[in-house]
Amino acid sequence: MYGGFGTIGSPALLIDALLQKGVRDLTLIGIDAGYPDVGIGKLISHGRVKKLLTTHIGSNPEAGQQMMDGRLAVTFCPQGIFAEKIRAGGVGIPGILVDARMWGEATDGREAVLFEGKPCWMEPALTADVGIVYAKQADTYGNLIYDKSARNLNPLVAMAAEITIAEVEEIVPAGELDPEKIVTPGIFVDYMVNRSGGNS
Amino acid sequence: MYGGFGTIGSPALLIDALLQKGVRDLTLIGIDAGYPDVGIGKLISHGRVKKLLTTHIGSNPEAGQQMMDGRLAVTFCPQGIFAEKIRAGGVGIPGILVDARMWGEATDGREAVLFEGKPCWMEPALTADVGIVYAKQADTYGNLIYDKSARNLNPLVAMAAEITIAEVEEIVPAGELDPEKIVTPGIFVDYMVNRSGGNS
Amino acid sequence: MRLTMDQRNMIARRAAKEIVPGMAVNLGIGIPELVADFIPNEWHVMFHSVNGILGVGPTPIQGEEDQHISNAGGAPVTIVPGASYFDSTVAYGMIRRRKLDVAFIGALQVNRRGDLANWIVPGTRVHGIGGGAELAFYAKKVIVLMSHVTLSGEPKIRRECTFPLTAKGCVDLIVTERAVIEVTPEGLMLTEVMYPYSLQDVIYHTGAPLLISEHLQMVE
Amino acid sequence: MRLTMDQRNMIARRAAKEIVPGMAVNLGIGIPELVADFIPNEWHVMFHSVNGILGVGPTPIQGEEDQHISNAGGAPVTIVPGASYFDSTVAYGMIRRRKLDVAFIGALQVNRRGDLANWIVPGTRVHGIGGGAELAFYAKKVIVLMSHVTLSGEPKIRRECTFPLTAKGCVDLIVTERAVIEVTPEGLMLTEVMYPYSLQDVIYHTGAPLLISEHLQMVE
Repeated sequence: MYGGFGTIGSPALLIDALLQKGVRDLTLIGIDAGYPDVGIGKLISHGRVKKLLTTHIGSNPEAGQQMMDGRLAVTFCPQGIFAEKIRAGGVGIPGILVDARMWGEATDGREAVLFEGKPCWMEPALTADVGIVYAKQADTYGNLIYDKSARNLNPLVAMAAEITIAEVEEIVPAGELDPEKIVTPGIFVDYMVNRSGGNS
Repeated sequence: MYGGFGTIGSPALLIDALLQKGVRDLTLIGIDAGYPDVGIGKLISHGRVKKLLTTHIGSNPEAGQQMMDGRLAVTFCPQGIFAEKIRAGGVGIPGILVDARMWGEATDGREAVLFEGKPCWMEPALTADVGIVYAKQADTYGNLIYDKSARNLNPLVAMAAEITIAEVEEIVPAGELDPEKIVTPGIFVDYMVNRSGGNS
Repeated sequence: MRLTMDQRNMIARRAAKEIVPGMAVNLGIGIPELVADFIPNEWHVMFHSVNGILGVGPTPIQGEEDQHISNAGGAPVTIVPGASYFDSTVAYGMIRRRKLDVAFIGALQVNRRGDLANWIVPGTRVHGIGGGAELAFYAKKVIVLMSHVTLSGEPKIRRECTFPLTAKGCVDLIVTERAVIEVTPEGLMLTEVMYPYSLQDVIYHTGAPLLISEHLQMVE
Repeated sequence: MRLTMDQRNMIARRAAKEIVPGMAVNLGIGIPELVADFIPNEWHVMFHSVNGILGVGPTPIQGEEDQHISNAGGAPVTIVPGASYFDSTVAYGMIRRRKLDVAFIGALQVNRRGDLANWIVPGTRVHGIGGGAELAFYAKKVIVLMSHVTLSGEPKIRRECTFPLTAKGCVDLIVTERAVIEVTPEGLMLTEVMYPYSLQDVIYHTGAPLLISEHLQMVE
């Protein structure tokens, strides 16, 4: 599972590291497929991904091609529901109910349940074995602060993964971040990689 | 629906205003019942409340007494689920799924549905006609910043009410709050009352 | 027919007239992105971006882009006073709570009941549903901005959509380089014809019956 | 029997031994609140409060309280370096994601299988379920801190709970003014007897069968 929206807030170094390590047969969960040569799309272009749960692959024709060829199994979900499903995973609830009337025809034909008078679908929470996120600042406890619209899905992914790895611009001693400004409490972060060198 | 946890982050002036206005037969939704003479408990002590959806009334024996006497209808919900239900209302999803095994015997005996192999309950989102919250700072657009643990339920309530009224310590011109630090975007806030005088 | 930049701007300029000061507005990718350029700053319109901004401002001056302030399409933007950042669940919370006054959205097809198809051309390239379904379903007013016909000249406004729907009955208004068309309970109502197109041309290139407004305007 | 402040502190001091440096710990209301006083600062234990703090610090010096930093019981607290504030959904997200190593919790009754009853005394005062069910169900280790018997002298550790349950099979350890008892698959295992109580006294005031640990300690 990866944070970022397009290339904004995408953990570029961690993606490169996965590529170099030769990891393959990945199942990826993230908002889009990046671009063929930038962001998460690199892993797809290099044939390392077998399944993709996402909302949109328009910016990565290579993903579309692999999907048509049957090499990449893609499951689409409307974007806001997708984000909620990751959040549900992040706070440990099994799923959410969504209004089935919203979903147009982008469905697999399943039946809705009637809930409080509305046709609803039960949507399972999304979690992952590993989550990679990008943040601007971290402290030594793992608390994270993002940067403007590079926040996007990152705080959700940070909570929804069993092991969360954060790629950060800077790591400061605990106590130096304004506790009001922290978006992801450090208890959700397992490892950090400092973009300017040095891990933690 | 009201923010605050005990008396911390409780919109005291707005509660007093409701009391003075003589509003009655209220249905209240909030994490606890405050104290008999402080916070939301005042409305209960004055007999203005007919229904209460909450998690805990231990700090307000008057609420307990009214419940036993049948004057106040109280519905309890575990605290974390209660907060999630308000948030679900705040983001406009119909409900959430919760793990039925967690809930001990604090149930009304309803049946669980089997979802992804787990017994779950479908819990409806909570919304309200009016929400009252307390914040430290607002700007003229209605963006809110809370204060330390006075945040608690306030950002959730701000999103879950049809009309949200914020009691704030200070209102500054739009653009003066750090956009990274804003917790509640102003689009969710309809009215503001400045504690130091002057409404907006 | 591929639109010229002039035509795209003309659509955006016309679309901007649907906005009044103080509204919260979502701009989709494509022609909708251009709408912001036709809204005066002093209107304090709050532009919403699903990646997590409320209060998107104009395109930055070249060389002054901030790599971490971008819209949902990935284009660099700025922010206005009163803007805030948040995660995507809050962005979509605003949408589902019906806080958005207008959503401008691109389309592949619209039918006479205002059904919208904009996420997949079966058998060719797949984009994915993205955020379109939720924006279209929940925004108070949905305005489609698109070319009137496809690259091969086929009408995009049709009796029935042939592509899978994004959302049903959601479209309120259609603005193209040729016309402005309202979706009414009685059907599609042509209210404006854009220069240099003629009424006949619009009717000819529209694949659904059109009611002609008694206030029909021929726009110069 | 109502506990003295000394007894409450003794329970808290014993409970603190279950913590190791770096743990994330939730302290319930009542005796659990006292546990923090027995943990050295340099252990960097992160105390969690369901109202929205991770990193609760010691009670502030009188006169230096911040009215907006309090624990879930409403008592003024401080924060430690690395602390953060968040809303209650995130606080419970940490709980459900099993990020809490230990939860110390008060109880009305515990049975021999580790079922916990702490939210209602039927027919008398009603408190409400609060956050107890979720903490008890999801924390990696649940330690009950309570008086060994009720005000009228009835055992609180029982073969079966007579009050409605908060959570089933969740309790790992019970610490009272008289004893430390582990919940094991074989049943309740008495491991420590507190001075000045005797083994006989503990057995007499416990309403469930006790296994006696071969390493039973008589604690001075």
